[in-house]
Amino acid sequence: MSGSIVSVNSLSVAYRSGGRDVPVVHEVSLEVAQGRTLALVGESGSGKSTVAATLLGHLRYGSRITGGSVVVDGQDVFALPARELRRLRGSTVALVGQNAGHALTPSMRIGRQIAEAGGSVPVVDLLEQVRLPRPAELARRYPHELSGGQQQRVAIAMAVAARPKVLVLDEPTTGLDVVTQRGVLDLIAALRDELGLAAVLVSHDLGVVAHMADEVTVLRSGRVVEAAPTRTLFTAPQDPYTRRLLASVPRLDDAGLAVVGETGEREVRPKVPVPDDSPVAVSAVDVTVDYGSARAVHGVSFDVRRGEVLALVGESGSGKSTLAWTLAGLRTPSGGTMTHQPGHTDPGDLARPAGRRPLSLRRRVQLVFQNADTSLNPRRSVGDAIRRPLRFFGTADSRPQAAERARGLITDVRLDPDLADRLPAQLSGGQRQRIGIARALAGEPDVLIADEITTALDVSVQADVLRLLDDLRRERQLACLFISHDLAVVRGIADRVVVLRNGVVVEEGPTDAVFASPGHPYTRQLMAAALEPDPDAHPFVEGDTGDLDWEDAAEPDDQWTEHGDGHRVRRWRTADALVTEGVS
Amino acid sequence: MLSFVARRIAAAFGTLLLSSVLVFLAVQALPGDVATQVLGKDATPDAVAALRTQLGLDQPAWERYFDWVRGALHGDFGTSLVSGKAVGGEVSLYLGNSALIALITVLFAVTGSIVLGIVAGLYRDRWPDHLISTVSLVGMSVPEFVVATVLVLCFSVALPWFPAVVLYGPEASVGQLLPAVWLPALALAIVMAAYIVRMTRTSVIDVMAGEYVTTARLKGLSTWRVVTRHALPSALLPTLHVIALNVAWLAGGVAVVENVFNYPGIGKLMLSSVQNRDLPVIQAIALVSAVVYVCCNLAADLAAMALNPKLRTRGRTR
Amino acid sequence: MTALTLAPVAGRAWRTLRTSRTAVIGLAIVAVHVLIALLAPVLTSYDPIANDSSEALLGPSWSHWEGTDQYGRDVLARVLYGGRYALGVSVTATLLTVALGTVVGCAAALRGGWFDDVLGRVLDAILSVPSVLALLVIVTALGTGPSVIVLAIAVVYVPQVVRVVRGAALAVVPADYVTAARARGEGTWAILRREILPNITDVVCVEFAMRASWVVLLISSLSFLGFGADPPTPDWGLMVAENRTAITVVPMASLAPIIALATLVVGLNLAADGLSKAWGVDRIREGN
Amino acid sequence: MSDIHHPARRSVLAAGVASAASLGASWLLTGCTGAASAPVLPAAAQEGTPDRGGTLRIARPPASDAETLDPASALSAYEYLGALYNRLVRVAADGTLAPDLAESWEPDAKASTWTFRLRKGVAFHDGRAFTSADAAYTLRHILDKATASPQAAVLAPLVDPAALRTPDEHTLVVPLKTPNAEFPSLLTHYNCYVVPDGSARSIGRTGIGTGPFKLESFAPAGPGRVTAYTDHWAGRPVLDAIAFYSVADMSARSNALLAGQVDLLSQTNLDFATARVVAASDRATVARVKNAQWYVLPMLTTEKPFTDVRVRQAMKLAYDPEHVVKVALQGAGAAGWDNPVPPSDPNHLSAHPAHDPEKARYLLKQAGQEGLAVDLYTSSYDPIFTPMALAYQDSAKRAGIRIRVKTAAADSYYTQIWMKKPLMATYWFTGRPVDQLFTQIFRSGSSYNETAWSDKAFDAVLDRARRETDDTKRRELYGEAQTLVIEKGGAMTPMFADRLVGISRKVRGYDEHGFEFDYRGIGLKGGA
Repeated sequence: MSGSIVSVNSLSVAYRSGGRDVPVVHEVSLEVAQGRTLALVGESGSGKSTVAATLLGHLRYGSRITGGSVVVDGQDVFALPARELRRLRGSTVALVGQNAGHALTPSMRIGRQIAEAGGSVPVVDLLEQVRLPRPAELARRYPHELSGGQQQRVAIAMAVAARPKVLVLDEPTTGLDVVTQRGVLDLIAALRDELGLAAVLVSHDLGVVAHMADEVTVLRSGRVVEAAPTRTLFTAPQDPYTRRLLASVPRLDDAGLAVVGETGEREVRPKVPVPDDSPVAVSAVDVTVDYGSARAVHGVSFDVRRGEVLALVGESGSGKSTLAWTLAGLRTPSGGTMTHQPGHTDPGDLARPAGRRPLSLRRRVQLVFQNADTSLNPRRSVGDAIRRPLRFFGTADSRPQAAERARGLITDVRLDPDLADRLPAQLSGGQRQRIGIARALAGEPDVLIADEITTALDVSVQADVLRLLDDLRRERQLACLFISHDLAVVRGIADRVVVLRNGVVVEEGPTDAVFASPGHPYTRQLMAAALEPDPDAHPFVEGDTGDLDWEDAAEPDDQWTEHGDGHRVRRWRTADALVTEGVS
Repeated sequence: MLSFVARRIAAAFGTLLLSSVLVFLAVQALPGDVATQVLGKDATPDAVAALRTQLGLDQPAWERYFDWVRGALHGDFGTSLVSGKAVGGEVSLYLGNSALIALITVLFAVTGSIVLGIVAGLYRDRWPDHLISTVSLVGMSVPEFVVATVLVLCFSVALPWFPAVVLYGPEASVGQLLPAVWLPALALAIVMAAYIVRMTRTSVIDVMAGEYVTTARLKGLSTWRVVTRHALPSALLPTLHVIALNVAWLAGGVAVVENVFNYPGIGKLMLSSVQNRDLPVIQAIALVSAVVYVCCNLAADLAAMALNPKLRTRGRTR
Repeated sequence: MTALTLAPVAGRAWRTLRTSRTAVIGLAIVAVHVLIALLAPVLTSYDPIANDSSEALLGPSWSHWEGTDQYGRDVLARVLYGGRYALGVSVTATLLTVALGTVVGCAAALRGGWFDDVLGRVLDAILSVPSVLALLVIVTALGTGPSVIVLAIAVVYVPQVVRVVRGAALAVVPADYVTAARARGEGTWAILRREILPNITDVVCVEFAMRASWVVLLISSLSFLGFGADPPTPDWGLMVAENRTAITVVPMASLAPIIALATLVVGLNLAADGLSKAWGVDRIREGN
Repeated sequence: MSDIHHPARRSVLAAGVASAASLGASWLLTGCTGAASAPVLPAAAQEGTPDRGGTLRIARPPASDAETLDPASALSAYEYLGALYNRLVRVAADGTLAPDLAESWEPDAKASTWTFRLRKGVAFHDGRAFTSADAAYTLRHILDKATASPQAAVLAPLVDPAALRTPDEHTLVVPLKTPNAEFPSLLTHYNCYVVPDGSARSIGRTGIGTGPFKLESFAPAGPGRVTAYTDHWAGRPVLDAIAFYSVADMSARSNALLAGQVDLLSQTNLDFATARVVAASDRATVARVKNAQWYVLPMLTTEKPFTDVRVRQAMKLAYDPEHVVKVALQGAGAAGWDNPVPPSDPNHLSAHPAHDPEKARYLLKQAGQEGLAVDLYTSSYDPIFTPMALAYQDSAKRAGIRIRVKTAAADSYYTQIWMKKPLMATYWFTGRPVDQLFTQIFRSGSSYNETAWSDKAFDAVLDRARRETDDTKRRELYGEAQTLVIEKGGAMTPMFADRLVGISRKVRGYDEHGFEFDYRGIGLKGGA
């Protein structure tokens, strides 16, 4: 293709491990034209980041090119002498890494680091260009003094400092909260257009890709699966893998969980309503949790009934995980009550830490952890991980019985019981998370707390785990507290939603009601920032509420605006007007 | 930041106080009556009793401890049971001589080994790394007395470039000691450098694999700049504490080398005072070494703060 | 731990270990030393402490491969038997030190709070006293002898092991599987044994190899200063001390123990290096 | 390391009458070193006369961190004394008494009053003339309790400080409490160097004496320097100066010699390996002081089984001293045959029972101690202890005696083992007058009686000998005492050992025997 500024030809990369070459990228070709944005999409291990780094002539330690070439701006990157390569890196190609917190040198001031990147644009102008407030002051700060979003903006300023022709963006917004992500993406898009940059965007998030890219190349295990212009790819994906991938992404308008077939056909499974007579399994009233002098959770109340999924939604720092851990007995609340089976003859006090709860109560409230990689002891077989609670809680009386029950539980989470003898490292991420669920089920709980259980998973695996969770709560009448930052996921699985912000509930209600008419500006902001895997998608929430200035207007005796059917919104008002906002 | 420094200093004092208690208790546990020890076996019981009173040995232990600490705070560590001189003056005399060796050792060992460690780390798995790593491995595998003995044989007996032993007493002037300082310092430097080289190498490799160094490289910076500006401040952080511990080790660990060279330093005083059961001197040396240890650590912490803005601006204890 | 779960762990450890040539070489060197020490009576017919004035200060010959020392003792026999003392004392001392350090270090990491703080202060205080001084005082107080030296080394080195193990355990303690065990309400000891220890065995093994190398050096230094093994015990440090001035006349009498000592320490260091690299143990060392 | 850690001990060991090179012992030496493979130990230092001038550098082990120049003190810096001071009487190379500051001395008929005629025209370093007042003061200073001189224990039973008389400036009369024909020999001890009248407070620092050198500087356990005293009564010394350096570690001392930093190692008995290295060096060589110390295996006669004289005799007959000399000393010494009086002493009795393991076996059977097994304690305190113990163990095996050699800590050896364990290894420096030797180490009740032996017949012989003014008869009585010690005493004395002294090849005129060191005659080749 003529006019390409980036051209990767049959690139193959391998790294040495245990004395042999392991291929990570296999004959990948791609072209990027001036001013265009190409997205490299794939799940973990697809080699997308490796390909992106080759544009700067960078390979990880121990890796090498086994075939093909990378040409940027007419220069064969891997044939360049060191001096030329350095010049290329500074002025022709620049990288924005995944985690700006790690990518900025901790011992150098921001301004220095940007200035060092070369170019003639003054640092303050650059910082202004990436929309950072008080740039002169900021330049004198150290990276750790900035928030994640600010750090990423600094990284971007550094990348564009020398006015390069190509920008390589490696998962530039992963790890950022949804609202921050939206801001950073908009900034990148603006800069790209303003400076006429070609961009290579690496992402696993199809929403981001749909929003940003002109063209998409889908990678799987180091090979190109499909390459097409963005709209074509999203509307008419050709490869079954691409189709499955696209279909697996939860959408904000799904009324239930999507079931994805082999060839990528998509069917939304409607939610089963929770029976009205279903008893309340957990009741939290006015719960407050403190970390030292900082208040993480501030007067939160909610009920979860048997068979119901209640989603706690919020950005990082909203207190949602703290609440989950407190319920699991890992933190002691500083105020309020938490009761297990409040209507029952023998209610359990969940305000006590796990160590002081009776065994039967501990058994019945179980936590599933966010990161399946660290929630299983790497030195013990997964069977052992499940057998231990079985024996500990007395749900199995003997060793053989525990082994038998463990195999049963592994089957229950749709895995082969023979995996029991494996170590966690020998399982995939999805399998590990299922084992984590099985371990939680070993205590035969009636309350399951799922703390961001799908965050670390690839999108197709995420869909499977969500479906499993949904099945289990139906089969076992579990009361499920589902913690997530991902609105689309919540939309599919939760019966009711509680939106948290800075430890305070701002809105709660039935999922459909909240999504249909979000009442609080914060909820709307969240929804507006969410990106759908569709290049033509309209913002889920109309209007410019995302930027609306508002302030809290809740009074101790008048906190809520009721919208019926349990949907209520914390009182707020626009910052400039003293008008109390009601229904939208 | 100030509160962080204050907290570290307070912690250092706490450690010192605890050390002083430990030292006192340990020394009290030494068997043999001091008075009998001093007067010899021909001493009459009267003389022993008199000396016990004079030394305050008839008082309860805690009272003696407080007396000792009170004295130590005023620089009065009592009198040596052997020489009858003031312990404070004696210890500082020997300590000063050791400090001369330590200074030279630290200058050479630290600068040299950091440079070597960086080179090894940058040329990871290539010949300079293999060479440096092998030599430092041997350096840390050979005990210091072997190094010292070999140095004497080579550079004093075979080639009479340096004196084999120091013939001067603790009062020797720097000028008198200076010719004799090099071999002991070299012996210590070889042993010490091995650890610092390895630590620096590991730490340089770790940091060079870090994301921000990659970022800096991908900014198109020269290797020199990447190493000196981006990698080193962080790479030196873990090395700092190793250096501090090694310097602290010099204060007490030089016994072997000073013995070989008859160098009138704190290590030699330590050996002879233990042999003579000169309790006030042992206590003073232990306390002084503890002070050196604590100061070195404090210095390392403060240096770490200088290198790490995170510590400087936020302030965390560990 | 059941055999079922141990097997894959051990197997994995061994497989990764085999990939590190350094570790294999190091362990092989140590193994050779152990073998020699065990087989010393088979390898030489000389008594390591038998004097023979008619054979004193001989150079290497067919009957005395490494010559004899000033009392006519066979140097080779003394070097071979010397491994028994060096390995015996240092392995015992290291085992005791690492075992104590591991238990205390894990407990500190797990319990945290005031226990950890107080312990940290006390350990710092112990560390602040020079180890040679502490050793000398203990040996002077309790007399020489292998058991005293073992005890003395434990006193001096336990704090350092505690620090390393505590650091390693602190990395494990926040892990979700430990949290899960806590949420289950498991006891401290059960968490330690089931969840933490299996995950720091690599650190402990590396620490063991590392520490053993220091202990060997320390013991030889102690012997060199005359506070360690009593003559005529065949001890390497003592041999060097006895024969170093005569190095120009009978070089082997001091070179042989030096070589033995250095190879053992090199072996231990290589093993520690290789193991930590193979097992990905971050070697942040505390110096000495 | 010799006896630096036990200064009190050296003072006991040290004393006057010398052990010079003796013809009598030399056959033993040749007999032992004859073994073909035995390492060749160097014979002697360089011969020839020194050149005038130069500075001799001596490395010495410090006695203590509290060293003093007061000769009477237990902590005196031994090497300085001979250079700075003179005694009244000294020991000649043949073991007889020789005049020093006293030109002559005679007893009265009963040997209860001794008169010393002092040398005229002798001046102290500060210019004051030496008179009888100084001599009397020296004795009073030793006997003064405040001085705490070890020699006081020897002199106090004999001398009343108040009874000393100085009829004129050059005569000293010493009336004795009990008669003693050997009294002058007791003044050869190195605590008896003459100090100026009234100098008790200052002498420890000033070192003002009448010796061939005067003090320039001195630091306890540190370096010091003496320079030639040109007005010395016997003529100026060969050297211009002597520099003393204190080096505690023996290897360090050897290295200093090898590296040419010092010329002489004092009080250092080189081990055989080091001696070989020194002899092979082109800078240094080895000189010998013959029979410089004697080694003892004392049996505590108050402890079983040594309470039985037959067991003691068996222990002595069971081993071959020649074997011990050969093994432990590599021939560098002489067999002792259980007699502590050195072969070089005029009073030495050469007769002794022969080595007889069969008889030993028989005696043990008689005593009901067949197959006797005892612990023999040694330590690294002295390098010879363990080889000697092992050699004894080996030799005594033939008499069916089983010895278990046990090593004790060197530090507490003389507090925990000596005079506490029934059998152990120890040594003494030779050079004490025979009377002092027997009185201190063998007489009932003496505090240094290391075998706790108590024999009335022996004590009586000793008392008679002291009073005996006839030299021949006195010698016979001391011979009788030796026989008693050999036959009944608790001390096994396997050998006398030579001291191997490392000196520079430049050193000439080195002459040392017992505690006599010729500072005046020693010098350097090409010194100045």
